[in-house]
Amino acid sequence: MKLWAYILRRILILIPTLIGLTLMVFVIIHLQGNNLLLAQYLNPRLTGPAKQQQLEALTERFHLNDPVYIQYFYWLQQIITGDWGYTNTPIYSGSVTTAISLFLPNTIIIAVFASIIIWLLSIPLGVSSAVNRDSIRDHLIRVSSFTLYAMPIYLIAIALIILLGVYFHVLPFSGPVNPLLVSNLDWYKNGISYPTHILLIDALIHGNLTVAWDAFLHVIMPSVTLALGIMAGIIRILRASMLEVLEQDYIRLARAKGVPEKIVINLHARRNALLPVATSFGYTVAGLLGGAVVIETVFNYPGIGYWTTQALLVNDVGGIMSSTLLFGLILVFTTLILDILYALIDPRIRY
Amino acid sequence: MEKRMEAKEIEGLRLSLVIFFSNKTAVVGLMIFMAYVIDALLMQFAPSMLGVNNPNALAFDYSNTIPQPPSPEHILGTTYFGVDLLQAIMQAIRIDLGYSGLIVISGALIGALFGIISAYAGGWFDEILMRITDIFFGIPYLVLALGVGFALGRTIESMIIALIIVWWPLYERYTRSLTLSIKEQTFIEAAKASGVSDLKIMIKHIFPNTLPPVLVQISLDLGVVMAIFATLTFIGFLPTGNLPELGYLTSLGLNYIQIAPWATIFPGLAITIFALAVNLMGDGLRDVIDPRRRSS
Amino acid sequence: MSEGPVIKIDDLHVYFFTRRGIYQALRGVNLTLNKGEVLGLAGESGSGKSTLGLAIMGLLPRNAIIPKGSIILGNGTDLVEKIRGKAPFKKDKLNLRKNELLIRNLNKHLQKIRGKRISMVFQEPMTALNPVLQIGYQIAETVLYHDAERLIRRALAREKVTREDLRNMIKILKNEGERGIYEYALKAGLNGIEEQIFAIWNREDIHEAKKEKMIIDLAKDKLGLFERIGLKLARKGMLKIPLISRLARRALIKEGYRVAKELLSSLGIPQVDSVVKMYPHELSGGMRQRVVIAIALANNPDVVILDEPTSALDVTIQAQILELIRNLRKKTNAAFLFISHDLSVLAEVSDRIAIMYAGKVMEVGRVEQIFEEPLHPYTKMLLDVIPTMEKDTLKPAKGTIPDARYPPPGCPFAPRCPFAKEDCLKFDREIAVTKDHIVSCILYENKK
Amino acid sequence: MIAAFGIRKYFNVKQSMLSNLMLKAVDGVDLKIRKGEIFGLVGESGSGKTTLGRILVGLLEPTEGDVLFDVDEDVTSRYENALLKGDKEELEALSKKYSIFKKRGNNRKILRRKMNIVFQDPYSSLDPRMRIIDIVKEPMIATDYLKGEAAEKRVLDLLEEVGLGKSFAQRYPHELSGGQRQRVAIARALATEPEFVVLDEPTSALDVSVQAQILNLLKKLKQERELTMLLITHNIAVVSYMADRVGVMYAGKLMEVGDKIQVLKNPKHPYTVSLISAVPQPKPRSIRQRIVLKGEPPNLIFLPRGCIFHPRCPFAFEECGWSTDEIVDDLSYLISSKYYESFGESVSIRTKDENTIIIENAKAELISEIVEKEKANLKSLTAIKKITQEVNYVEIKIHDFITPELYKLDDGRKVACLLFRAEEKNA
Repeated sequence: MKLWAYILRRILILIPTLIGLTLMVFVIIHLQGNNLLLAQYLNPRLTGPAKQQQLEALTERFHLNDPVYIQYFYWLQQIITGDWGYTNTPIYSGSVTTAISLFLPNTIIIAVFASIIIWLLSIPLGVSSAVNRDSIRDHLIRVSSFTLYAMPIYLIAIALIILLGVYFHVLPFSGPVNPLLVSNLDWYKNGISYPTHILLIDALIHGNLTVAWDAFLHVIMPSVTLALGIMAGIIRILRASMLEVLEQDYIRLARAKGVPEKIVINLHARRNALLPVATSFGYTVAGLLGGAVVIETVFNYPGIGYWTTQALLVNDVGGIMSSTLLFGLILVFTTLILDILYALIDPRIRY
Repeated sequence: MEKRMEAKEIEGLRLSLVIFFSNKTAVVGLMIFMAYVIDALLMQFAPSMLGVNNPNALAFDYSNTIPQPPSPEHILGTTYFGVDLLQAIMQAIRIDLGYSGLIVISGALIGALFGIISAYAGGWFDEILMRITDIFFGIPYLVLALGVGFALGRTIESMIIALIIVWWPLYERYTRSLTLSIKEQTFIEAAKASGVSDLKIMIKHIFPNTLPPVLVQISLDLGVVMAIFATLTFIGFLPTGNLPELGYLTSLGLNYIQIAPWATIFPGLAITIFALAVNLMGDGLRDVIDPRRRSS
Repeated sequence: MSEGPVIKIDDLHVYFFTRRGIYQALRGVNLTLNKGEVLGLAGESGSGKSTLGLAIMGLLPRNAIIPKGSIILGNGTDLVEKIRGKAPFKKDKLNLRKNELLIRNLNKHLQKIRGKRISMVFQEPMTALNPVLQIGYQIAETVLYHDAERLIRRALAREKVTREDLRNMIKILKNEGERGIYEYALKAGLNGIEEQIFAIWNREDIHEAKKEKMIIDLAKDKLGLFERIGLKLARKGMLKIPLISRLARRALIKEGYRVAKELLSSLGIPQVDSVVKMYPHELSGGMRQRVVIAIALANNPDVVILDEPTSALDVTIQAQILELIRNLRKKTNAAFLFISHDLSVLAEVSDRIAIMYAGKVMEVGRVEQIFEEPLHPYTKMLLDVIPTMEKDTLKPAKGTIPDARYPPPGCPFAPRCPFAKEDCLKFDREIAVTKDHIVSCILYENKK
Repeated sequence: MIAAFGIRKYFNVKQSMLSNLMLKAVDGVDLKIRKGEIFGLVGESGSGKTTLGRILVGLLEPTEGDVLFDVDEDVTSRYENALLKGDKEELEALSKKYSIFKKRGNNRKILRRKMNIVFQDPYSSLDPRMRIIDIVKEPMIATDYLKGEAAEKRVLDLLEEVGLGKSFAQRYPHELSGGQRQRVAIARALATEPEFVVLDEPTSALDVSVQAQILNLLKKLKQERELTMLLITHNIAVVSYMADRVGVMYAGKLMEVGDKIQVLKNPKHPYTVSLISAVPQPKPRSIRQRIVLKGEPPNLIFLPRGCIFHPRCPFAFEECGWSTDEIVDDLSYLISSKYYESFGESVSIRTKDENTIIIENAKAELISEIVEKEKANLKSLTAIKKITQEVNYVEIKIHDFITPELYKLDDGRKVACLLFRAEEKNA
């Protein structure tokens, strides 16, 4: 199959998935009648008659008196045009889209740092664990990856906080930055930095290296925690697939050719062993996003996840529903991109 | 030749046991797992034997609410509101293990049912199920559980339902792929040629052959689901009150992490050790069903 | 034909340790492979024939031990010296981890020999090639890791050669034959060009005029900038330094692709220019097997082990591969060890045949001897069970091959043998009935 | 006994969402197997023999065509006549009565009793989680043939009969060797006293000595029970030992059908000839005509037109189905390689339409001369009908082609090759 045909097919498959995704969120909203939908679009700042007026307007706009499937299309239209309703949480109150633009960058920066750590560490660890099967090193890697895989991610966070934060005081573990450093800056207000909303980058833009360094230190613990939680799974898959690949005929042939063992491992075996890891990219991204919810809560890091849990605590529909939808969309599109990249790497996928 | 048959090699069940017990870490895992199960059973049927009156509620001691370090009186110390940690953890194991067992097994049953049917029947049914599970895989499960649970109302029942809804697609995919590979084997065709009906083939041939790997998966997932369960209560999904639950216990201790780290460490360890144990056990079980391991 | 042995196997034992017991795969194998011959190795599954091939290559799994015996190459190297009798035991159990290190050590030791002096073709062409690497690369690296010099030489010679040189060489080729080219190339400092000329000249599918044009075009085929830098680095021995070595290796691999094209077209593969850039899944089984054979021949080895090279192929494709092997035998001076369960296949290609059963060699002889005057009852049975139109019934021996964990004493075939005597349980010798016909059966003890 | 008419089986190959291609596994096969005979179906992998076997026991439904079971000459000839006349009612009526695909409910169970199949791989054809006794019992229970103790007693008898002994009943498949498993599979296939058994490569996973044991067992069973068998195999030696009649398949079509001795000793179809000559013989240094076929079997999605074997056929001639593309390939090889000297670089060649090729900057005389010279080597050139010189190009017209059918020869065999078209007319 031609590559473009594969990509086209992959995009076409996306359509039912997207419909299903939105449908599911819509069904969730409707499980309790129209209340949740109304609550999501009701501006929390309104009171009295203005609120009543908006309620009526919303009933009109979403055709709430019509059959449910019609309501879905009006709701979908609303979502597509970018109007996601309102949120009212202790950390932010206002339109969902603004909330996302403020919180998403922070989640992205943690996820990116975590991904870098994952890719730098998990491949060599997984490979060397498989190659030195049953050695002390293998046992160590296996048991620690088992443990990390088994632990709920918030416990990894707490363990790191106790170890690095409480006992050794080497790293900060709460919030995005030391509040004292940013209290007087004109580009940082109410916990939000400008223009990109990513403190680390904004600080660099404004040339404030002290703040940038501090922001960087604050990112380390959350991203390391996230990385540790997800790495464990990757190491396990990689080790298993590496062990399987090492038994394959083509590895035997590579050895029979007299190719040095280092090349056999690092080229012949590793490239094949990484394929199942690449297929599980989707899970990795899902893990990153799901983990971010917990991590940001534990570290009080103002990302989408933190916002979600804050929304949960005050029963804010807008926050919960929008983040469910948002995470879904992010995941669906990243898997799409990763699948296409994967097709570029593996010659067999295109048949 | 007959003689060789008499001097019979280790076969079947005995071989399985030999393989499992030759994996030391798996045996340790099994022992820990059994300890948790026994604790949960005792707590369910004879809580008084463990010195607990009401296994469903934490026994607060308002006389000294600040967490105390481990002492002969409180072997693992106490946590906020003066709860004895050892007792609380023993209570919590019943709740966590019971509910995660319920979630995993129901998820597995639903998933296996759909998985077998969709892979065996193929066609549009399969296609639709594939798309449906795609959607479930399209949202991080923690977030989905949050969303579903929230919409159903923040109670423990809705949390369980939410987790089952999140969990069955995993089993659907897994049994589907297992069934597809079993379907390739010619004994299925042989059964068809012998006149066995499709329903019977699914029940008599496919289901028993998917069972062992699914059981292994269940044992591995017990730990994962317990972790998610604890995570959800930890981030405050449930208005917990005095529910003895490991995630809740950790969050109770978290406020005192600087002065009383044990209040966080012990409940955390209780989860970690369990999850590690089922993983080790599952790994050993996987060796047992792995034909390559069997023959080596 | 026989100019002395290239491989001499002496009393070779190979055991595998498993949970279910110790499998005695080879129990005292004696065999010689002579220069330039095709030795057919026949046997049913469980006879140890594949283990023998793998033992020669040193490609043993981690639970294998070699308690005694030797495999000696023509120049006197003992291939199994590094692991013979060295298996690490803990009480009665083999320490797998330590044994694996031992085998890894053996691998390292044999790395320079494998693919260079001995090479192997496996049964399953569908799985023997790495699915994510290009065909050309998989051939090229075989040359690269054994004879990087050759690649450098080739590229530099082409860089230096002029049209005038090539015209002269064609003239020499026509008048004096291949000999003259070597001398010319040596004199002009162009060695490395001659094999490229021969590769074109010996092709059968194109006309002489086209060949001449292609040869002269070699002078046009100059190196790119990066290749030139890469080669320079490679020549200075910079293949060990990271990053720099990449550049050098890339240049060498590129030259290796040319070698691959030459090899493949000599094995009858059309459109090699596109084939070298393909991935294995784009080729059919027969094509892949040719690629694997090309890999095996890339460094002009002394010994090629063919482990059931045609068993996974269809009859018409099998015929093509057998034809290819027959031709190769004439063209190269390598010795072939052809392992197969199919006696008829061996009859087509072998000079001599060895029959194995339960880890031992039952009979060795020239191919006519084995087929026309088989001696061992097992060989006779094997010939009797080949189904044909003329036969009314087939006469297989009763029972099955003995359990490799509890092999019977003496002759392993005795429990199934219609001529078995009591002494068979004690008999364990090889008898040379004639100089080149050896059988291990008590029936011939007094007949030699 | 069993008769298949015009069987076609196409599989969908998902290429992309936009185009759906068909893999033609079986492409128009007629086959009759007589009562009590062993019919050997030979072919290489991908020839469709296994698919055909599965259709004959009703495991697969054909895309087109029908299989009638338990019929005699009379019925088949009625069906054939109806086919010729296009008598839909008659076809419908016969099909309703005899077709294996139209049986429902109890009739289906009875049909299932009467036919069964033995598979190639004895390792995957027995459910690893069932005991031997349950495996062999299964067809009896499923078709209500026997139940309870009677069934169990029959299992024990069957195990004795296939040479295993009663002690095997309680074992699991993994405790058995390959040969023993295949015996179990045979016992299962015979459990309901079937009349027709398909043997799909029954011995190709086994060693030669075990193969001999199984073949002997099958021969014995056939004689004792008057079984009708379809033996599917790629191993011509096995067919030559076992079969009474032989059919040779290539790329989904039957190439030659006839008595075993005729087909194997004196093959007519060029494919059969080369196939048999490719089989290695256990006679070293025997001098025989060896035809090594070039190339590989065709892609089953894009089959060659005309006779599907023509691209590899050593005897192909003008009407075999050559396409302009094939001729262009060969001509451009001649022009750019073999006769490079005479042409130089400026000649270009292309297909104009289905019957026309155009060569620019060349002389017609030279081309005709070369074509004459090379015809013997490059069979595609035989299809060139006319070479004409136009102003600045050469136009080549090619012959029309004929698709061969199975032509009946004097000795009763059928051959799908144009070389034997005339013989049929005489016959």
